[in-house]
Amino acid sequence: MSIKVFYFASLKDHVGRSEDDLTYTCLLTVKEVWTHVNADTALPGNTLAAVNMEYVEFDDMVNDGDVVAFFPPVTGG
Amino acid sequence: MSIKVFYFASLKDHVGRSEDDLTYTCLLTVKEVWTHVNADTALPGNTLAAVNMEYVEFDDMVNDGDVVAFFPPVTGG
Amino acid sequence: MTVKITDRAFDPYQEIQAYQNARTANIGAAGASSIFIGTMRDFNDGVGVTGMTLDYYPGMTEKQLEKIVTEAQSLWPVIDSLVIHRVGDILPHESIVLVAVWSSHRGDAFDATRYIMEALKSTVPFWKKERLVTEGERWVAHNTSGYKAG
Amino acid sequence: MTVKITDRAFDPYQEIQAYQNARTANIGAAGASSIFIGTMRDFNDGVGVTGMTLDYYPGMTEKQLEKIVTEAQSLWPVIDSLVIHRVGDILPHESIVLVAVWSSHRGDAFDATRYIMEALKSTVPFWKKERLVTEGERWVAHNTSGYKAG
Repeated sequence: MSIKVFYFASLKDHVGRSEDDLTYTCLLTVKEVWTHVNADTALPGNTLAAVNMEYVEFDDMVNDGDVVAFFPPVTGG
Repeated sequence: MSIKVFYFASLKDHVGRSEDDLTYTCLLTVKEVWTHVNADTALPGNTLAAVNMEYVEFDDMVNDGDVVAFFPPVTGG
Repeated sequence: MTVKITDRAFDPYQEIQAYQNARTANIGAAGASSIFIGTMRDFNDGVGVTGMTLDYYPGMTEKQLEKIVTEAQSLWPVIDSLVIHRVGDILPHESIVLVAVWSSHRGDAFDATRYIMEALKSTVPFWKKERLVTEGERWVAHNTSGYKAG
Repeated sequence: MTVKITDRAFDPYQEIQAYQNARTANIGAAGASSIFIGTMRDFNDGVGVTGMTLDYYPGMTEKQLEKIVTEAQSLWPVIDSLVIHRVGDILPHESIVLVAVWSSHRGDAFDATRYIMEALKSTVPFWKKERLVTEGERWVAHNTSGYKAG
């Protein structure tokens, strides 16, 4: 399956990229998506995750074609 | 002593006057001021009272030269 | 802090902008502006209203308004505040009251604005008499609490 | 209900007036308008700030904003609401966010406005990076709660 991954704000600076493409054959959780594309970078503790622009938990499963986003706590307003 | 009395809004309509002048020799409470100038009109239960533009209780005393006001619940805003 | 009573129609947004423009020194510190505008509706308690007269107690009204704004400024770290209240004859869709509070943080601005509105509604001497579509005039009996439903 | 993201400076009062003018049918029912405006300050956490960049997640940001405004409109009897949020490069004293809620009663307008602001601050994907007078740039770490002191 094919997963698009985006990073925003300080997390984008932290991983040094704004996006990744992940192709994989097994079922994956959101957390495992991170691990596969950031083998050398631990997930910062306060990171938030979204799949297809809705908030998810890190043990939620992702599906083929999903867009996964990782970002720090929001600071708008 | 000399007391000026004002009425506002529906209470002005109720008593049929906007003001009274009361001259009296004894000490008076706010409630007694009402009774002296409105012998025939019972004080409506929700009436508010002010002396010199500050809210008072009906058993507070008035002094010579005070301005007493009676009015219904306020409805501004 | 400014408190104004006016017998003329006012545009709340123009008033706020004019007030801010006259106080540019404060603006850099005020991250939060909370504003409440009360507008005359064209119905009340199910009856059409064609106009309204707002009676007040000259002197006491200003004094009580200043008192509650001063209280709000002592309860929360307010940078500045503006309150304008209409009196006299009012038509539907005209502004009755404006409360604007500038603060560094939003919670303080919200709390102070709401405090001023509730205190104004319950303690400041204003009285509304409505002109009805159907049946002459009526004094509004009392204000309801803005913290409760309805 | 309207939600807008803009990368240009906006005048919140002009936006409100234009919005009201385009929706005159509603005005007679809206006795209460509650408005919150967040403005860029020229300092934060004791450090002078010369500017800011507001990053966002195009698509998700709009979706989450619409979601919280829809939630507010389901929780309180709101007649209409307008939310505008700035993105991109921002200078001190410029408006960052506008939330305006029109309702029949003030309590509902206050509650809905505050709900939208708190939900926006805690869940809508925006991120601030400040340009400091002293030491380059820094991402703002997190928003504080607007219901607590400070």
